[in-house]
Amino acid sequence: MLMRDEIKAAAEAVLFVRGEQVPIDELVEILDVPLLDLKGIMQELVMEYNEKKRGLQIVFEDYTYLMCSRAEYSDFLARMNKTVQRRLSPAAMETLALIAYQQPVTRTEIESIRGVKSDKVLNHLLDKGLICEAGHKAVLGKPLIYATTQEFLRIFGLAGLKDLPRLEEDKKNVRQINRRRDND
Amino acid sequence: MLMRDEIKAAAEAVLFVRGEQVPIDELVEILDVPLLDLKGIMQELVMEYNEKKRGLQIVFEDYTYLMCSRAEYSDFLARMNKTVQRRLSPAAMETLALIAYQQPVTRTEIESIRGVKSDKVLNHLLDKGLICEAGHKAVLGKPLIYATTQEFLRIFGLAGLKDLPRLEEDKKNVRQINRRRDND
Amino acid sequence: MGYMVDLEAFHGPMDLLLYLIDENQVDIYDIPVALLSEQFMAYLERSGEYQLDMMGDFLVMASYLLHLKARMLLPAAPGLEEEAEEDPREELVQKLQQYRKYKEAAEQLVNLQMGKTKRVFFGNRDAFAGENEVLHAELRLLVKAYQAVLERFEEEEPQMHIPQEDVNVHEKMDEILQVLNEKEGSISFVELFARAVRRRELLGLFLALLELVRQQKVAARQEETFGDIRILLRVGNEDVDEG
Repeated sequence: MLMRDEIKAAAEAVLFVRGEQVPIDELVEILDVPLLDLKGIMQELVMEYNEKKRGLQIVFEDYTYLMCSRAEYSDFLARMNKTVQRRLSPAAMETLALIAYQQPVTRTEIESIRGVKSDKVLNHLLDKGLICEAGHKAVLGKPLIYATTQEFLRIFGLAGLKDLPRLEEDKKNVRQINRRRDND
Repeated sequence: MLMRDEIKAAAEAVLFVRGEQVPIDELVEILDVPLLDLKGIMQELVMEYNEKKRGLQIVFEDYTYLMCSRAEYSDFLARMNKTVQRRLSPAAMETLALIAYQQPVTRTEIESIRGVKSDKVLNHLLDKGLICEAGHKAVLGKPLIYATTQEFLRIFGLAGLKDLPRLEEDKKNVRQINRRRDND
Repeated sequence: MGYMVDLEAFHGPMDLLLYLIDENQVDIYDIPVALLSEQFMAYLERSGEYQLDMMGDFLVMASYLLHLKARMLLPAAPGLEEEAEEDPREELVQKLQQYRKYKEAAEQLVNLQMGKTKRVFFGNRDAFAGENEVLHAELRLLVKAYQAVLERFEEEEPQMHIPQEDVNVHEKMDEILQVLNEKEGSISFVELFARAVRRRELLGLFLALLELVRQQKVAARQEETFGDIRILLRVGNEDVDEG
């Protein structure tokens, strides 16, 4: 069994690493401390953070604990000009690549090549402004067609779509895909 | 101008939100405090964290500050994190270890130690953001050199490169070879 | 010993060599080169399907071992007995130890990753990424993703499998001599083996090369350990000059 101070320290570490709201039940499980004991200990910890006017605080709400920065220091945080680099998920990258090379393309076409449902990943790419809806295909059902945007060209450093690197096997594959599409 | 305690609190907030190593120059800019003053204040802050045996610590290395969990609590955190860990292939791990300990290092140097072509595995590590190209070696042909990234430190739980586990020195081995030869 | 060996289990020739040293319980400072090179070759011959591009690395090591074996058989030059004679195996021992060091380091890193040894954890930076985020966009990754999805798509198509016929070593010997004549008597090891499409063919080509070296019809020169090897056509007893 851990000492009171150790439990506090371990709870700090857990909340720090998670950086999101952690339900009290989960904390009970991770730290292996009975619920009632933990509640009391966490109350003390929250108060310690508040008394010392630290840069961080622990907020208890809806049976969850959240470690976050204190509102007083939000100005500094806004001043951080350092940008965070985000990577696209493999699924998003793959879908984006398909659209880039095969545009304009419908969702059904994308899904038939990827072999998986792609509505969520398409919405994600739309939100990021990397693709846009570019009208409707003139076939039964008039499905939406997707294309890449200026933003896409900008972040990948392309002057235009014709600057996309050509693949050796590209032509053959496109033919194959078209064939498959016709068969569907 | 901020009070000493306010500067500490603001620095805490910044390090917390960034969740990675923050160069001291950047901290000077964000907090608008002269470098020498900031160094002293941060030294105090680091000590305060250490004295109280908290769950978090601030580590100063290579002119950067990093807020991270304390190693004592790694058991709780490892248990919690289990589901998100992805394993690298043995070949990738071996190459990554080589780069970590020998950096900066060229592809030819890596291949001469591993005895196998390593371009694919290097690309894989680059894609994962675990290594980066860190300039060119000043020798004939100016080959690219590779180094590990912040992401590497994050994934393997190191506050800095000096925390890499100690390896058995090969000096001892060389001595052994010489001794043996003399005996023959 | 009719079982197939999974060469894929070894991430390179050094790894296989270390395995053989452990398996035979021999001293790394006194490697029985003849025995190990024999076993090493046996592994290559018995191995199942293997990535072609890595097979080349195994063959480079095999040829190095054979070269080492030959040097060990040479009698010590007379008159040099007073000087401490260099053990031809020394370089290999050092390389193996260096390699083993990083192999062990890799295990330690895995322990750190899994939290089996004490480690720190960074904060969750994903929780706070706000307006300041930029997408890490690299054209190379986009192209790679496209190639990967197309490959996956192609795999679903039924594919023809061409049955493999066995490879004749004598044919391969003729082939090497012919290539050497076309290339004015000199070709790099890597270039020569890049011609082979299948694993069996690679091995046949390698055995053919060994036989040609034995018959002194060609010579193999290696500038540095584990470096590329140049195959040279021998005319009479003279090496063809490079360049």
